[in-house]
Amino acid sequence: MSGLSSGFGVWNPIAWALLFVGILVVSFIVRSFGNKGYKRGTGQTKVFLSGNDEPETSNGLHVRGDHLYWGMIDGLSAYYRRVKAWHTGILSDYAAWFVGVLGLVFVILVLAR
Amino acid sequence: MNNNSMSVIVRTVTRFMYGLIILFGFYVIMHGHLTPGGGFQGGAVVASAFALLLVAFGSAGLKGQLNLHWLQSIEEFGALAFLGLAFLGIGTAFFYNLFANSGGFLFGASVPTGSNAGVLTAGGLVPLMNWAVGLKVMTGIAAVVIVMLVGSHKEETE
Amino acid sequence: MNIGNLPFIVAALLVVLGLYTFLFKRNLIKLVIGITLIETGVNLFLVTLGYRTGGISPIYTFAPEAQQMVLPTPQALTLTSIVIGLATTALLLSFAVFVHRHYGTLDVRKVKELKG
Amino acid sequence: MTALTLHAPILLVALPLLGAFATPLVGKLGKGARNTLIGLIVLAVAGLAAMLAIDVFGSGGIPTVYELGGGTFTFPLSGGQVPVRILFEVDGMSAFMGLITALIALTGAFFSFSYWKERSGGNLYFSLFLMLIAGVFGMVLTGDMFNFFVFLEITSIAAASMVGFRVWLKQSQEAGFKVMAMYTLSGLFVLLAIGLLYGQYGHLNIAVLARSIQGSLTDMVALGLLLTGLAMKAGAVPMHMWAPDAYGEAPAPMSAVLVVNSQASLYGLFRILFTLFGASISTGTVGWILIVLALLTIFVGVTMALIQSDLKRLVAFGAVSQIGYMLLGVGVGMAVIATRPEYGLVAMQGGIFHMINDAACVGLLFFASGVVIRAAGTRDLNQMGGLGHRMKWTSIFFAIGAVALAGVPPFNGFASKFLIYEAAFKLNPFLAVLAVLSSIMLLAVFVKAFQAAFLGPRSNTSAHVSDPSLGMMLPMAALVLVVIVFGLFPGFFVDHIVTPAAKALWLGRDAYINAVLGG
Amino acid sequence: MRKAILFVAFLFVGAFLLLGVADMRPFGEPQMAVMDDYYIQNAQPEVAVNNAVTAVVFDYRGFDTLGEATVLFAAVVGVLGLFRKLREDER
Repeated sequence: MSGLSSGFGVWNPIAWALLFVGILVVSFIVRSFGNKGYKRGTGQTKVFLSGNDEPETSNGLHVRGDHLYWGMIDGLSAYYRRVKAWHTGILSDYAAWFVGVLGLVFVILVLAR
Repeated sequence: MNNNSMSVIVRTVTRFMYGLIILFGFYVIMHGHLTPGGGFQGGAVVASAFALLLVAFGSAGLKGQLNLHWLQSIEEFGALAFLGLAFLGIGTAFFYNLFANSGGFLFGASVPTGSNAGVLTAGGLVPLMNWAVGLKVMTGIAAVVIVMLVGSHKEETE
Repeated sequence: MNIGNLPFIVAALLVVLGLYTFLFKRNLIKLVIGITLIETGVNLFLVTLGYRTGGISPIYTFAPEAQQMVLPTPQALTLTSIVIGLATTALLLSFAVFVHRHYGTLDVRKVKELKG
Repeated sequence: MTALTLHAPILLVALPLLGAFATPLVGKLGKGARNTLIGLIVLAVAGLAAMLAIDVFGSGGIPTVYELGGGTFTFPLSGGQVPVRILFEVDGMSAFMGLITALIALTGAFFSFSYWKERSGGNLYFSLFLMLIAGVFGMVLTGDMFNFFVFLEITSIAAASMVGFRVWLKQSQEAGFKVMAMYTLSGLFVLLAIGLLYGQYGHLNIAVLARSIQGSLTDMVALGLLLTGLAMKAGAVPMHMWAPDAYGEAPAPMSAVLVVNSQASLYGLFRILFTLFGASISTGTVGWILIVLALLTIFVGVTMALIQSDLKRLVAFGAVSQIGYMLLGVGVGMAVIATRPEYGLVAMQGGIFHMINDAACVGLLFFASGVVIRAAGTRDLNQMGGLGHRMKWTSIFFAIGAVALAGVPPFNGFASKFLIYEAAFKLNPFLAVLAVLSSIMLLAVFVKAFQAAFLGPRSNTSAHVSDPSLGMMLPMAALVLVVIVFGLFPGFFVDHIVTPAAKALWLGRDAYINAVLGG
Repeated sequence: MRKAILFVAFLFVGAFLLLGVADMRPFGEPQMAVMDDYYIQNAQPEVAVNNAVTAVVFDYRGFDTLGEATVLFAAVVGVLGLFRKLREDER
């Protein structure tokens, strides 16, 4: 009913969910073995920011969209430079890609005939 | 006073011609099942008369003569009428020509096979659909032309 | 390959010309003209498909007796295609008006706010 | 078979058209009357699509044929005759696409009631919406090539009008022009191809053409035109550039419908490749063309989504990349169709199952991003933040849609991608590796969007936002329900709706032809 | 450089289009016209009109015409929508 078999692999979301819940239960059990000596409102539960005090205002604390993955984008910069040059936003280029693919498809189809 | 109307010759000829053009358009729609033409062609002819008016007298000269809301309503009515005529035959199949060769008074006559002079009261739903489409096309194209002219003209003066 | 197919070739040539206009011209209005050229070529092609040598138009009103008639379907298809072309052209020109209103230019190379 | 089931295919097109024509007139009576009409019509359409699907899936692979204006013929036609009227031919794949369209039509219409309440031009908006729906239904149900083109053009014009509907935004006008121009270009080339086929074989019915196609040079030119034109309308890289413009600039509910429109073009492509040209092409070559397009689409779509800072455009590039997974699944199925190994059908199942999953997830994401953009007053991810504090439900919906689309178990996206991965791995391990890698990158993309928009401290911009009204929440909740149900019971849906659709394409060519022309 | 590549691709497309249409059946001699002959022969007895094209447009392929009317309607609605009166907050 809920299972999915591709002939070489099996995927059963219900079993997966049961397993997930089981792991959650186990992790809660493990967590309950932890130190119970923590007290709320003392230094023990304070946010640790490299040893500095927590800033009062929230300005600049938010990691904004472009701050994420800059390393990866930088690492792929050669690829991105090229692929950005594709996306010029000029209508003639859109049509040019269409014509290019059309020509290629014609050649392949006629050769394979 | 509008300065985008054309010269007096054009205006006079237009006054004389546009009635004839509209008449011809209605003729083309009416005889769509007998002679070349039909709803689309006739509707386009009538719309060209409106376009001629627009060119000759300018957008301001047309105020009060062609109401955009009316044009739009007539167009929707034409479209609904066409769809309704198509729905008429749904007892058999959608677009079934219910009236053809039925002998009824609404275009129910039969035509002799081969070359003939034409029977105006034949064709079943076809002449009715011609009229619906003709209404729709003439008002639709007229509305597009008027809106585009008035809309783009407004931009130039602003 | 058949030299008698010249009408087909002429229609296809019109399509190619329209494609050239669409690819290599800069003005948005000229791009629209290119599209209408392609469309005209396609319509012409459709009409030529229906021709039968020596055929008359498929209308029986006062038709000469015992003549063969050209095919009616391509004419119906062309009618549909023409109306569709009218609709697309009207919409494209309206968009061109608004592009000009917002960008102040009709140069296709300067209308590229949406890139990347 | 009851009369309603018999007429269901045509009613699916005619009712939305009726609504589209009547909406501007009824709208003059007031918004309540208009919304009632549209609500009734989309509900009726959804019911009819479900009825049709039950009927077709229960028929054991024999397509339903409906003759427009006929009543004189019984199908299949006996020897030598050809149908002279337009036929609707509904097989498993068509009925499946009908279900997808009905799902998005229903949720999109009800979402739009609230979304477009405060804006101008509501009557025209809903008229175009219903025409777009009617066009998509026509494309997926018709059995006639020219009729397919007509509906393709209806969707083109309605879609482009919708893209440019927010007249006051300059980008939306630019996108409208570009989309209309590209749609027209693809439509005209499709028409040219149909003309070529008509000139050769004197007919327009798909079944008749499929039986008579020879595979001459002219046929190959026609196939090339159809393949490229429809692939462009589906948004396959490198002809995808209009797609992010269109999805990004259209009003949010319409973006979801545009994705379904792209899928309908994809359906047309599959119909042409499998049914029309199935016997006269080298299937390996065409299959690999599809696979290469698919890989490019997947990879370029995902990597471009990663660098977007406009929320709507980011989701749009994600939607482009998902088209690639469908192409990949079906392309693998096509490439191996000659030998018909076991995994070919699995690939087809994956690709086709992904269509409905993609429609639900992308629809959900577009709805949620529309809500977010309206609440934040900006589309720039760099200026958002902290919206999750006050928009709890929206953020949960967005998160569910995002992880489901990225293929995280146990949601539905994983179920279909699982089938694609497994089958693609059997053909060539590289395909599966690239597909998995891109899925992971897609998750990264949505992590970025979620983090930037919903997380972070409360700020001035996020202090006054709130979850949208119930009218927008319920359609999103409905899509979430679809996502979760499809995710938890994929076996049921694959067995009952996906496999008949996949078999109709993969094995059903003869049944499709015989349903019209007899054995 | 890019323009040269584009021009070559364009030439390829044009050449294949011309080849494709030149390879068709001869002009003026439709090979399989079963459907069209049916229309020509049955326009008068079945639909009761003299004009076979109108019979095709409004009867045999009437649904295409409905689609075509819808296309025109969509264009009119689209153009009217573009030039519509906006609300104050939308300018």
